[in-house]
Amino acid sequence: MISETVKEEKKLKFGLFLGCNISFNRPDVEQAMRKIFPALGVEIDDLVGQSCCPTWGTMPSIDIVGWCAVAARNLALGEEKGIDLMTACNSCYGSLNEARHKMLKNPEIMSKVNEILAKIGKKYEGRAKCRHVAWVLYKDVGLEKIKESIKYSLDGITVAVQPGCHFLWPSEVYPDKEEDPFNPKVLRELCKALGAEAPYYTKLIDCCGMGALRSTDPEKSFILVREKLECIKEEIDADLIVTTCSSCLIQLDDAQEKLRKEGKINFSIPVLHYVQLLAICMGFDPQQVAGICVTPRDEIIKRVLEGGKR
Amino acid sequence: MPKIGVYICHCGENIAGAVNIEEVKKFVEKLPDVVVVRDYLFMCSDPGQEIIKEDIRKGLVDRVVVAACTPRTHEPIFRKACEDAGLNKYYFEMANIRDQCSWAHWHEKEKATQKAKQLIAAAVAKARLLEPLEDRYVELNKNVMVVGGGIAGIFAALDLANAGFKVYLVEKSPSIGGNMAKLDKTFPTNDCSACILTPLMVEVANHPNVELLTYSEVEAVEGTVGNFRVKVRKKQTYVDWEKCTGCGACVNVCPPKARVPDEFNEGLSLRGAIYIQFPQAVPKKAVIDPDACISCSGRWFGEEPRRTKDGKPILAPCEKVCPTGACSRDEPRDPNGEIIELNVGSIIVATGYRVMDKKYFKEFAPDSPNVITALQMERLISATGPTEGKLIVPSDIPKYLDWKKKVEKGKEAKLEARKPHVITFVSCVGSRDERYHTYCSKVCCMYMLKQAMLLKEKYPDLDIYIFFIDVRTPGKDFDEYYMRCRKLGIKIIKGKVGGVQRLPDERLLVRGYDADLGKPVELISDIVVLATAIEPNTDLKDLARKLGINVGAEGFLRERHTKLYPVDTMTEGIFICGCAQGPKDIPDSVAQAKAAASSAMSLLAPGKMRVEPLISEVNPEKCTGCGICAPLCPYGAIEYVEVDGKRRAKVNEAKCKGCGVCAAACPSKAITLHGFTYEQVLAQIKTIARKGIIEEV
Amino acid sequence: MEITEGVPPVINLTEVAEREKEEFEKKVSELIIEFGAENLLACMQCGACASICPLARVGFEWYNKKLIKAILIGMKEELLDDPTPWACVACNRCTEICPRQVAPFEVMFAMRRLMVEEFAIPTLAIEGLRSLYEHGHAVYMTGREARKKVGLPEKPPTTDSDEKALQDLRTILKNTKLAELGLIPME
Amino acid sequence: MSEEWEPNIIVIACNWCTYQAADLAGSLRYSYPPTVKVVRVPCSGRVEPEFVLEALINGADGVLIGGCHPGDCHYKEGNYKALRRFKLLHKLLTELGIEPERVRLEWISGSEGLKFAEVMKEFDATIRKLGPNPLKR
Amino acid sequence: MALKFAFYLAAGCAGCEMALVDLADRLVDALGELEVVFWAPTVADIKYKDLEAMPDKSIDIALVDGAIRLSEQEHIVKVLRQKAKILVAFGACAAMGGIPGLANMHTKDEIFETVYFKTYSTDNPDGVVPQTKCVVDGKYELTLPEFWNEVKALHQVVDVDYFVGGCPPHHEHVAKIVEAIVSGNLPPKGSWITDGKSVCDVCPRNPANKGKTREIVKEVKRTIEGIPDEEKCLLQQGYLCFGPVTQGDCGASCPKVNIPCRGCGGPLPGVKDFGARAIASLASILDDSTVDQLMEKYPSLAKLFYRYSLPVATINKRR
Repeated sequence: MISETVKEEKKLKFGLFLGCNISFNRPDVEQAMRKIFPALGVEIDDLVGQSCCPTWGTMPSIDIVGWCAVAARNLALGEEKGIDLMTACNSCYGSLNEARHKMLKNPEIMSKVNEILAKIGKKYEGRAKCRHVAWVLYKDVGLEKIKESIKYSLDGITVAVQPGCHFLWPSEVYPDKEEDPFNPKVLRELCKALGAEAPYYTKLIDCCGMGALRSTDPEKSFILVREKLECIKEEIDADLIVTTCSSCLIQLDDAQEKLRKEGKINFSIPVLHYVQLLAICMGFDPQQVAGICVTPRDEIIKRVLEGGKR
Repeated sequence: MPKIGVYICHCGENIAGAVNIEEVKKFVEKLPDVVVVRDYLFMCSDPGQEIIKEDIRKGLVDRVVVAACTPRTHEPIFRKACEDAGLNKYYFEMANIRDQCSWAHWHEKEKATQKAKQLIAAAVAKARLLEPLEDRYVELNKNVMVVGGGIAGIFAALDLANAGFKVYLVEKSPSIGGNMAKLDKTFPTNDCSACILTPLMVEVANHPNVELLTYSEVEAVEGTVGNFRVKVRKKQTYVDWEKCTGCGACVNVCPPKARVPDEFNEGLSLRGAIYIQFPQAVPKKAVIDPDACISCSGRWFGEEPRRTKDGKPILAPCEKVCPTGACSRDEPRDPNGEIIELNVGSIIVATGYRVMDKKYFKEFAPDSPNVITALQMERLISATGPTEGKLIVPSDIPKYLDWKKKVEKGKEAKLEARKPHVITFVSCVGSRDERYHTYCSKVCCMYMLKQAMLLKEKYPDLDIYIFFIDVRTPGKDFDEYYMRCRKLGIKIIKGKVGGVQRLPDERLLVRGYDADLGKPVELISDIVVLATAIEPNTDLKDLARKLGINVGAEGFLRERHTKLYPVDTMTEGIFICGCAQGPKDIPDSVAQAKAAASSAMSLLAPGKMRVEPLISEVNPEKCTGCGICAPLCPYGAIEYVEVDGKRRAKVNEAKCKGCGVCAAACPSKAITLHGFTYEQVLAQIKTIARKGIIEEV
Repeated sequence: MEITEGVPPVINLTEVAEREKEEFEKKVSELIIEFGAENLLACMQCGACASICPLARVGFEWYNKKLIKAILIGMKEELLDDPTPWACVACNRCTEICPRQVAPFEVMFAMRRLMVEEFAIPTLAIEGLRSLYEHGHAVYMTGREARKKVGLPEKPPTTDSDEKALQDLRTILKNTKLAELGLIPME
Repeated sequence: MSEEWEPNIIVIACNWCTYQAADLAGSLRYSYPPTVKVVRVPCSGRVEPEFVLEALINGADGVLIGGCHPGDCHYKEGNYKALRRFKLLHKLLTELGIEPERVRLEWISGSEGLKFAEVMKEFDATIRKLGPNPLKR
Repeated sequence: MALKFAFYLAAGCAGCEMALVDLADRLVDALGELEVVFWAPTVADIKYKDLEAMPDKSIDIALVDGAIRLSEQEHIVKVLRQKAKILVAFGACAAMGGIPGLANMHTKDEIFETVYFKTYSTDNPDGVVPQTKCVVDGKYELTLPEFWNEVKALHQVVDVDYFVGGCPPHHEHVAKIVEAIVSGNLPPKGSWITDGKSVCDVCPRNPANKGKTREIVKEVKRTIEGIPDEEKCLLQQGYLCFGPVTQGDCGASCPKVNIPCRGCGGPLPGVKDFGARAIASLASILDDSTVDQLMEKYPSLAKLFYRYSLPVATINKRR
């Protein structure tokens, strides 16, 4: 009992790391986070002045120290306040944690980075890390609290989960690890907590094809997303795809529409970021927390709001 | 004044290729007390040794320094040469200018030459202080303990027993047989494993010179070569083996609740808490696994039985059904079993291997029942396996077992288990892998081919894929075996599998790579067989520690010398063979077992043995009886004797092994470790510290 | 895509080796190791990485395993025009499963870094860098309808709304190799 | 010897492990600096503090004692004795102003040829950084 | 004819002289055989110049106690060496440097800093430190001996014939020495005058003397901790007693009164470096954690293990 009280008293607080996609492409995800976390007792800090993580095609492709320096500035924003960062984008999660791992593993990189940071009066000691929203919800908030907080449940709804690559690999660099990085459970558990069926499907861990592949060769990128979608359709005929990555969200949402127009697929499965789905279940305004999409979501949202009232 | 001869070996090009011999000679000639310096192509060869002997015989030299390879292998050879020529063999010292000089500094020839000079100078400095010593002899006990009752242990025991030596064969399982007993057939001849192994098991068990100690483990080992004192724990069997006839009646009545995965079937089926390891077990006796037993009668050993209303005792099903009373629970049993003590002259370690569990390999969907290890596959196709050799997908084994139960009860039932159509083998799972074991497990290529061949010959319609990184088939008749597989239509793919994903119907999506096509490939398979690495048994390290032998970086027992002493260990009198030494196949294990047995024989046959006198000695004049040394000795070799009314330390020569801990600690420097005296080691150190300048004595 | 252009049907290993010795200051493999693929030489070409590589799956030429092999035999020129490294999704599944802990992903990215030195860098990447420098965001949009639509302030609390932070970021970037290479204008 | 200062490093090695490792390093052709010279003793427990002091005072720039990993001593526990003596000796030397890096104790088993070479490379580099032993007479 | 006898106190505390005087009537007996030609200022007030004027080798035997720290001491022992046939390093300081030798852990500057500035009792507003020369009243030049940078044992300055350990030498041992001198029954030149056995050899607490085996020591105690069992070996109880490594000419007088031996008797014959031997022996019978405990409880191992012998140690001063 005593330990529980102590746990209660320790207020959860994270720096909300937005990244580019969520800031500009999918601000409804940002809005969803701004709604759900305070309601779940998690304080969020804006980390004013944060920048791009940096994403893979930028500094990581130029130079490791440069990559780490940009990442370290972002991480330092949290470290200064004694909090960890939290992101809803797998790319940011990957880039920040890989950079941190490199700095911790190699003191030479760390010291070069700090030489650069010193020029703007900052330093990074490796303490602050970047957490993933899915892990914060799963581990820090907890499934019980999520279950208690929802107004609508997903009874009878089958979701296909898409945790995304940077949620899993390389497991070495991440602060939280799936017990089996080839059979991830966290997102499935999170969806089940909302009352949904979240079955395994064969290509659950396959890449959606987003990222550099998409910008380099969209056609090839669509091969992957199509394989994935078809597997979802055939094996579990999901009502909804749920992801915890902003890149996967954009790819699955956008590409589906394109594939349908080209006649390559003949179905449509709405796609939501998990924080959006949770926000809807918690009763927040769908227009605000899930208002931006290409593949229509209205129907599934309606089904949730009408069918799943608790 | 000592007359030192220095003999420098070229070792062909091995030394001369990096060390400038002429330059070294000029340097060495000037060293104090050096009277002769010679060099030769191979100093250890017969003519090379003759050079040394000649100088000794002529009286030119009375101390010998050989600068060559490592004293660990060659010191005995040169000592012998000195002795043969009439010089006390402890007037010999070696400078290691090959292993620790030319080889390591091959590309820095000038510096290697300088270093060689210093090493030789150090050896000369020590040589000036050498003292003549006399060898000792110890009596040897002619009994041998063989640890491990697999194919290697069985052969070692048989060879020794046939030669008239008494052998204690210690095996931790209830039966001997080891891993080979689990195999279906054996490559490259496809002999039935049981057919060739079982007769040997019986032979060794019945041999008058062999005492079989199964379900037993080595607890502690003391003593040295010729006189090891071993404590063996006979584990508690909970069944009276004197009375047990191995009829198996008890096994059948053990309740379903007390069932646990069957080790013999690699977890593919269940066994009861009371079990006989396998049908061909030797000895064929039942044991009770106390962790699995649920005491279904409500009574543990030595407890009063509960009684029915009419006062009849309630007995456990096993004790009730036992025709001989072997399973009786009337008497209490000590869970620690019994400790017995053995006196042996030599020990052979043949503890074998285990295969890695599939659970480590997350990328290969280990959760799926249809992903199995190769040893599980062996059980699946074996006639003594969980399905009596009937090939079905492992996920349907429970269905098979249900069906079998019904049929046994005389019910009519149809077996609805799925037969596989596609089987995929994955090589190098956990072998050649930095995350697990960097070594090659050696037998996987061949046993995958074997299993594929057995399957394909029996079920020609099966599609079999074997993913190899590369096919390794060195060995007699092995590559021919491989070609037979190809001709049978088994699909060999060069490239590793990177992922296995479960399909909803318990089939598996296999993602591999075909190096020949230069493309990723994928297929749907009913069974995926992982050739998981062979690794040392978990308790091998413990055992090695008890025995005082070395374990290599990869965890297998380390041989004294890879090439020259492959079954010897650094501890005299202890030999190793089989997979405890490293992964190997049956022919190699047997060959090594016979080598180990013959090594033990040639050691023990003379009945006594020469021991180097490189041990400690106390100078009673200098000893002040402080008593510091006695508790330090790991062998309890330091005793006290009365000298002029005072207690003085004395080393028991039979017990001392020459570590020198006492000499290093003695406050009055009364203890000398012969061969490594304070003055000798110090002379070496000073000489090197002064870059080759020897201090005048 | 003309991805195989520049790669002859027969690869003349003698020529490749001679060119590596004569024309380049350092071996390609040495450069790749310097650029972050520390365990490059441990590769035994088992192909596990390629079996699950999204790029290999959709038909790129120089996916992880082959790129490593090419580097190990000393090819360089032939690879510079190839888009494969720039298509890598950095999924890191290869890193997770590599039995030799080569981290093929690191090789891919080290190759990008090598290509950048040779200015073999795609326009899109340059654009991303320019945008990172100018706005602090690799993906940046001026239109803010989406944010307004979902009820958020027009500007996120990032460098976008914090001039000091943007200047800080620029200072950092000016002190990295990005500035040394002069890939984008930095005032 | 060349004009430039080269470290002079003495390794006092246990016959059953570090000495073997040095042999193994050679036979596997792992190179390490030729400044390293090994003196063989039966056990690290044979090493007397005087050996280290005399090595230093006579001109060695670095001294390394090599023994079996804890628990693996061929003579059961000689390496523990070595460790105990070393701890005190090392602190004593530090008090007397000897750089602590000059004197080292390492556990290198007979199978760790690579480790032997790596440790020696690293030790040589350390000694080079420290410069010549100031005690040299 | 009486033996011509000299006694000189260098850097020492005069305890060794007390030890000689402690012989009491036995000394009186011996004095009949001795003619004290130099023992300033205690017994024979003879000036240095008188000593310098003596013919070479005119003194039969000269004892020196105390270490060599000042130019004056160096000068006198050199003179003594010249005048004496036999020169004896008498007591731990002369033989090994002794307690004053611990100053080798500090530089001259550090010592002056402490002595003339830092101690609480020092009042030195003008910052005066000793000068080797100064002129008083404009005309009197006064001199002080020079303070050397390091302390040396006698044999590090002049050739020494015999060594005697102890701080001070035990009077019984002194008696034997005096007898030996008087009778001329001396060991070979260069040796220690000693029985050559350890303190343990004569210590009633030594378990080996009681037919028992020593045990590994599992705890280290400083002398201020607890009260030792009067019967049991002090080392066995955790009190770091150097009895095993120290010459026991004292008859184990310290252990007999519950004080652990600290090594004033000097190393056993054949041992060059007392501290190294002490480490070799003592560390061997401690267990792992005890070694750490020792290092925690004793802030300076050098001062512990070389309490009486730092100047003659292999590494004999802090660098």
